[in-house]
Amino acid sequence: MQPALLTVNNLHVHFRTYAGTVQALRGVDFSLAAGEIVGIVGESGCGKTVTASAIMGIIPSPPGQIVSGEAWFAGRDLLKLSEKESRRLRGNKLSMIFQDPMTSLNPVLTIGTQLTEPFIEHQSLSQSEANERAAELLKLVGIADGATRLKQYPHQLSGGMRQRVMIAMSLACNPSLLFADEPTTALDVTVQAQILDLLKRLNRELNTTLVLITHDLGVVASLCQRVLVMYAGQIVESAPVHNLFAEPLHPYSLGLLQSVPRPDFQGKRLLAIDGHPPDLLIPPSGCTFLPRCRFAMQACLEAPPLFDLAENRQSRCWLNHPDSPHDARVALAIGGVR
Amino acid sequence: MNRPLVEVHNLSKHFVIYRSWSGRPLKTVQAVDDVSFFIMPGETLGLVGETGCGKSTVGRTLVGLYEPTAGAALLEGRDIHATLRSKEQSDFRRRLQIIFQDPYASLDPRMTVGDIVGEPLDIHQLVAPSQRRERIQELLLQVGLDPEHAARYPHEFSGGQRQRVGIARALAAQPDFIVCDEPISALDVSIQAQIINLMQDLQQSIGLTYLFIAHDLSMVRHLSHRIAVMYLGSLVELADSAALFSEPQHPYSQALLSAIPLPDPKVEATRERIFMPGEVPSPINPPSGCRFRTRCSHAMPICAENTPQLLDDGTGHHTACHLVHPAT
Amino acid sequence: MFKSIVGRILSMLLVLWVIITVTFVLMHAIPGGPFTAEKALPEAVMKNIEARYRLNDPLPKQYADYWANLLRGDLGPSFKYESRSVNEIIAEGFPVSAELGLVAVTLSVLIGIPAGMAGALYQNRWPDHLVMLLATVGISVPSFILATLLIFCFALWLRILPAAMWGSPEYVILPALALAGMPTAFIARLTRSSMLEVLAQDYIRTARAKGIAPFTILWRHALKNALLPVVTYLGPMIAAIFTGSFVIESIFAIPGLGRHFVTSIYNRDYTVILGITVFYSALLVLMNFLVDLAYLWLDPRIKPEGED
Amino acid sequence: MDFSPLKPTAEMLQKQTRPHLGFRQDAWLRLKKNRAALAGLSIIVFISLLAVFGPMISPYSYSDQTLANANQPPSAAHWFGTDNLGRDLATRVCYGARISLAIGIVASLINLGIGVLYGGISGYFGGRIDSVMMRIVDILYGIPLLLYVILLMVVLKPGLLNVFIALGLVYWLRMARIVRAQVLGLKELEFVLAARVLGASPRRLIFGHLLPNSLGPIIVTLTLSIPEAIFIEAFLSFIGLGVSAPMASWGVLASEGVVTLRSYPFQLLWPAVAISLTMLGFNFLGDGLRDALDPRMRR
Amino acid sequence: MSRKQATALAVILFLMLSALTLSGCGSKSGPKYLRVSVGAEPETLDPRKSTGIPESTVQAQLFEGLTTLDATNKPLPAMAERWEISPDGLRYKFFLRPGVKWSNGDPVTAYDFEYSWKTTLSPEFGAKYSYQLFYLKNGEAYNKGLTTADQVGVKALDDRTLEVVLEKPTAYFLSLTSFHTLYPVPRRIVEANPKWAAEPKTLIGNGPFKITNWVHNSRIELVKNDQYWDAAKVKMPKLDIILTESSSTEIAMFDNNQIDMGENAPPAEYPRLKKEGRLQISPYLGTYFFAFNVEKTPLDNPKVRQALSLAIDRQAIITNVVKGEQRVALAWVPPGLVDATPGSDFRTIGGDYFKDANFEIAKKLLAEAGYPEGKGLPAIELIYNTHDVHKAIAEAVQEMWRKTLGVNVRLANQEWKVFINTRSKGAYQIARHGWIGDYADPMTFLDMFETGSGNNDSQYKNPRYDTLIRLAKSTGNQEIRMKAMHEAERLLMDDAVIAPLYFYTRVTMVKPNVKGYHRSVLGHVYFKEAYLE
Repeated sequence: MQPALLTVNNLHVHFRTYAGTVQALRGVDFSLAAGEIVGIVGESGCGKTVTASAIMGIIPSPPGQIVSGEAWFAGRDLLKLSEKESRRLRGNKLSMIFQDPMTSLNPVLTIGTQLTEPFIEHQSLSQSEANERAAELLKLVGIADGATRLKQYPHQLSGGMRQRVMIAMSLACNPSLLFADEPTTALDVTVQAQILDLLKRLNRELNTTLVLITHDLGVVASLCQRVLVMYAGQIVESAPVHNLFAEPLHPYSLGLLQSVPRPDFQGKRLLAIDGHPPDLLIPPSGCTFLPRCRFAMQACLEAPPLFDLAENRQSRCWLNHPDSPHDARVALAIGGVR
Repeated sequence: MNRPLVEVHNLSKHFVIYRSWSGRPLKTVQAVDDVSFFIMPGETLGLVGETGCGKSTVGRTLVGLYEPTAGAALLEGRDIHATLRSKEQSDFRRRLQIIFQDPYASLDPRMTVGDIVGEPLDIHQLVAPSQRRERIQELLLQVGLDPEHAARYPHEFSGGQRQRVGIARALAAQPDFIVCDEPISALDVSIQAQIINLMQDLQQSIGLTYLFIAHDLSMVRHLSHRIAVMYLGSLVELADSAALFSEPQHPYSQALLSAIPLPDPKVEATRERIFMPGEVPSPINPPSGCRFRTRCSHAMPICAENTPQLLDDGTGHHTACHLVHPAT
Repeated sequence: MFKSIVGRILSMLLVLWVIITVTFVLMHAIPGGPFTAEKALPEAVMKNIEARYRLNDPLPKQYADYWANLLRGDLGPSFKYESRSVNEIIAEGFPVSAELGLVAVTLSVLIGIPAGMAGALYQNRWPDHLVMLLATVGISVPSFILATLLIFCFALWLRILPAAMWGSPEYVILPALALAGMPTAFIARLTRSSMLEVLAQDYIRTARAKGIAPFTILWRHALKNALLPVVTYLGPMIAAIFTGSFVIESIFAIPGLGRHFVTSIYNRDYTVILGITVFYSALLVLMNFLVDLAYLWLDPRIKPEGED
Repeated sequence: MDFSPLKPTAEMLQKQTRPHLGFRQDAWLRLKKNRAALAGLSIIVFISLLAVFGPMISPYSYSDQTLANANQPPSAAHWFGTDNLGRDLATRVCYGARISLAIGIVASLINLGIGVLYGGISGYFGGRIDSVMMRIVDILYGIPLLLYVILLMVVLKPGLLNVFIALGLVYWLRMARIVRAQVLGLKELEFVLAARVLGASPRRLIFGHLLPNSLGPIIVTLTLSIPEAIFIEAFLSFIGLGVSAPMASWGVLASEGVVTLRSYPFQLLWPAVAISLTMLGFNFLGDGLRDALDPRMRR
Repeated sequence: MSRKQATALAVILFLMLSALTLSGCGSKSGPKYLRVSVGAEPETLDPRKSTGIPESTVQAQLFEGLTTLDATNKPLPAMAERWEISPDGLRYKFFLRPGVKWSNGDPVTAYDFEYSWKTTLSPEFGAKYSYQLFYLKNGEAYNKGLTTADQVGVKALDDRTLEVVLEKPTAYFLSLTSFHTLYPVPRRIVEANPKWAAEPKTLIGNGPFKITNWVHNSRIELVKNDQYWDAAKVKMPKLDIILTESSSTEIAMFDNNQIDMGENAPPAEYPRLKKEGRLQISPYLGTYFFAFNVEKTPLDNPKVRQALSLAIDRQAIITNVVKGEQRVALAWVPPGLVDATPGSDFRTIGGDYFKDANFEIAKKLLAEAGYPEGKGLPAIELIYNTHDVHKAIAEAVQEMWRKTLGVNVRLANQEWKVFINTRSKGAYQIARHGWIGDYADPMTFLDMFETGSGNNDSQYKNPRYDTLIRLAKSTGNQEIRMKAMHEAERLLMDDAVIAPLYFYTRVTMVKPNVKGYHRSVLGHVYFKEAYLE
């Protein structure tokens, strides 16, 4: 295994709202290897985007606040950098693309202006040099007539085209780490397929580590090598993609897999996860998934640790405790059929 | 099977986006053009297609939010729009309901959930005032919400719960037919399953008929009996759900289906996608003939001249394509 | 584009026609005429004067004559000011009011927008509170009190500026400040709130993710978007300020157009009443039209109607 | 470790949702956290109390003159000093509060009653009705206010009622425009469409859905309009349409004070302070209310 | 970034501050010429057409009539070197001073006067003050279109001789020739350009100053007219006339040394200005009064009117409200008018008709009228036009009536022209009023209450009064005239048609170094001999 590109330890992020403090991230640990594609899945509000934003250093503050944690990247703790140092990395070595390319591009500035900004900001290129580079970038993401596109405004482009522009923008300075926050959610399936292909190709060609944030398991299956499952501000399972789909070790992962209709399930009832995620304003003391869990045990009233299991796998569930009378694999397999 | 509950005959809906100062239309968007289909009682018809293909316009026209430009929509043989315009519309109106996509925008933020669900009761005077409260609680229970929460406001609920409120509101009107306008696309995966299950349960218990509009094909497939595929305002294919997925006939349907990522890494690793060049043309100036021809890899000269009709291949599988049904 | 302009001009002319007609009726309905004076004129004298100004014609004829002249661009003679025409009065007064207005609007934009931006940037911290407090005070203090205080402070106490009159640049400062007070406060509030809205947008997050410096974000990414509501407010405000303020022009003895808005009615100077009403309405329409043009420039998403 | 099964209870689910607060409770909670809004509210309450009880407590009436005591600076006998006819300014300012606040209240009612309704109808129906209604607003904007006012003055006897009528004629135009813009934006939202599909009447749509959701801008416009109304009243009574002397509103007191500013600055100071404080109060409260009632802030 | 922004803000602030300090140029000592504020923008500077005080003040510097009034209101020779009056008082012959010139160098001729007067009277010309020339034979008839211009009693016999024939003997005609309506205009210029008076270039006069610039609504600049016959006496090189209708603006400019003299200081500032020695108070031919509408109950009862009039403490109002050292008015005609014998004063001879603040009698009269302590009195309304002084007086009087008589009077202010309209239609009960004399004779006051007079707002109808006025108007005999007028005034006062409050004074704020100007009781200021010390 390659040395880690990014290592995140014990990341806690809070948001202060009028109603109280929302504990958005409650101890997130993971690491990324160079060149891999990692998926982060989970429901909205589980902390996927906050994790990426915290590493990028763009948590809006106030109300957001990084309470504790480390994020080691190229020998430096990203969370301890000054705003200026952090800014030098953003859009440069670290970059991020967002869900809705319509709202994420500034409607009143031309594509060219927005696309050349990283070059001018981080590489001190002149406008004309930057324009040239921008046109090249557009070609890289599959937009042929770069020169004309640069003069256009976002609304003059189609949704897929806009997301390509976003991707081009994020790749401008050859980042070693790219967060893609639900990059295809706002797009139609046919366009989504093209964008996913593009991301895959770019990962291969540029060896950029890609963190794909999504709630669509199909997208994860088609693109990622490894998956982090998040729930209520924590990572509850981490596994290579094949293992997760074949053999989830956390009841929540199982639930996610089962709530998606599969061809072989046709006509049957979906196995939905009952209830809804907890309010992080008052996170429950025990396992956060307990109220919705089909396998709840007395032990779950205490918060489970992240169990390190074989084959590079982790799960935050008491079922994985060595003393647990139920082997998690067996239990989940049986429970899943039930 | 007897007669269809809903029939749509050659429905067109054009929006005028710019008029001259005298009111003459100068520019129109052909959102829906010459669409025909029917839905049997207790059936779910899935309507799929990409953004801007006109599927929502069809749904909204069916519940009377839009007046059709041409053609007609019938409920039990009665022209929906003519009836809604007439005096005795009140009861008729209640029979057609809609559930919207955005659970945040579809509930009035300044009304309690109880009042939202109670609104149809008030409008149509469906229950005596003394029973209003009871009925609201019953409806909330029916959609899986805590009846005690009737006094709360929508913002206190999660997206899935709100969508349940939206369903309860539609149910309160005791409808026969519900247009589900992308009801799950704004929800999380685990919640989507809850809502789909709820909708299925309701269909079985009270015999509802759905027009299920979505762009998520796997959910549509799961829920629908038959599926209609729309492209740029026209229906290109309509078939049983299994038939459509196993043997899509229209090139567009084929491309669409191949694009869905499946939640199975093994399958995904080996799948080939059908590439569709170009972009969806503007509905202001749609292409002549077959509207898909500009992106179709099988396009022929005839496609530009003749508009293919939606024809049955004898098994109930309808396709509008010159490849499948060579022009006679 | 062309057709929409025609449509707008037609509806504007209709509005103008009704305004003129109603104003015409109202001003003849109120008691007193241009020649009503403390010392009553003998009847014969009054008759001669009315004949001279054709005020003895039946009202419908006067109305028709007014329109005939108006369409030729002639707003008629003033009844109050002998041998001066309304065209002259506007031609003399408007440049003065417009000059003062220009300074005031510039001041309010130059102060209001940065202040509002500062408020948004430091939301809920002391610069924000300071800006909002000043802005609220600015909206609360009416111009006549502000003007009086300014005169008191700078002219009578510090003695560094003239108390009134018009002429060289130093005469502009106090009235411009008094005139700018309220719009400055309003612009600051408007900028702050629209800036806050813009700063919460996704594309600002994108810009931050690109590592763009905050000042650049504010200047390049946020300002243009945040200016839309300010521009909407500026249109009618410029029309109002450029045609002069009665209060400010009276207090500072400025020979602008603004004082005519009120004095012409006191004087029952019929043609002046109608003339400046027409002028103001036309200017208002023009300004609103310019606002639309500014929108085209500020927001590329807005296309001139009917264009692809 | 106890690995025996546990049935998740209703309380566990309950515990996961925040305590329920009613709409008003919630708004009040957030208003209470807004110090500026609370300050604003306190100012308004304080001034209202002064308006109601001030004249009762004062040993003087608003019209009692002692010509020999004219233009006295503030003293123990006259806290705010006296005016040009030797009347107690403190009493007159308190009494003026009654008139000015009444004007403010009536102006709000007019804004709510006419402006909100007009804008709501215009925005809801749209199309030609909207064009015609908005052209009427343009026309009313264009006709000089002074002409109406003088005509009113001739037709009616002086008094507060006339001010109300004058305000009623034109004082809702801005509100109408703002509400119209709001309604135009809101009426395409899904909850409004849903109500239409349910068969809600235009009346129910406008009053039940569209207007309640325009509350934020309505409140802001309202708080800005109250101070303006107070000054319009001063202008109107200057022309002769307000309350008749010796009663005086704040606006009247202020315009009298401006004339004597050089020699007796305190005569302008008190009404100006009263007006500015009230406006500050209304503005702060209005901003706070808008935030507290904004449904977007509640997600 | 916050530094960049802070810098930007600092620059803006610096620019503003430097703009403020650089422009700080309020000169401490004024220039070497007089800057005087006269009031609002003149409606016109054509003397034939104007009516108001600001207009006539400017015209008094630009033009000169046949005569001019001295400080005691005696007509002195001006354009006319001398004159002859026929014994019946109907025919006047004026001999123009030799060599008098217009400011463009043209000679002033008798033809100019004839032209000026006749155009003023012509119906087409529509001059408001044409009635000031109705004293001329056929003047009124010509104005009514009943006769031609030739029939009017004015004729230039040659360049230097003007013959005037009057309709009736008019004792004050000579002083009338000093009035602006009777000024000459330069015929040659006027005939060539009907808008001659609108442009400084064509506005040619014959007075001590000539106009060089007129910024409408702002200022009029006059310089010494070298062509003026008495130019030797003119010391001021330039007059800067400031136009503003706001008294607070005027006092601010005065205090800020932007003007040397102003006509409209606010009364609140009088005590301070007086203490500073910068206040000048001179007599002014006018009376401030309340007009009772004698046709409206309860004011149709003379005792009510008398009671109300007596219950006013005029001195208190003068001391505390108007503050301009006005004289308590206990009669109608103000002082300053010559009675039958030269040097005597009409007012002194007429005396006071009642006592100021006579509360006891007032109460008694009201009780006699049937309203003891004000009980049973129908509602009374006092109207005044919008002005702070009128308002203060009305409030003070209202309070006096309430305290003394127990009468509750409602106050209502009205916009000026509405007010004039209400008052002249008689649609009121009590109205504030003020009357300024047009010419230096009691008649300018007394004929106001003739039955049917356009200014008889009180609707007073008394045949005896009318007879006395007619008598006074038809004779040149000063003895008879004065006697009739004294008697008329007594009738008026006994009937308490009006409640006179005070006789006006002209209050001017003026720097102590301004000397040499003089002012007639009619309100005109003459800067001919003014100078700065």
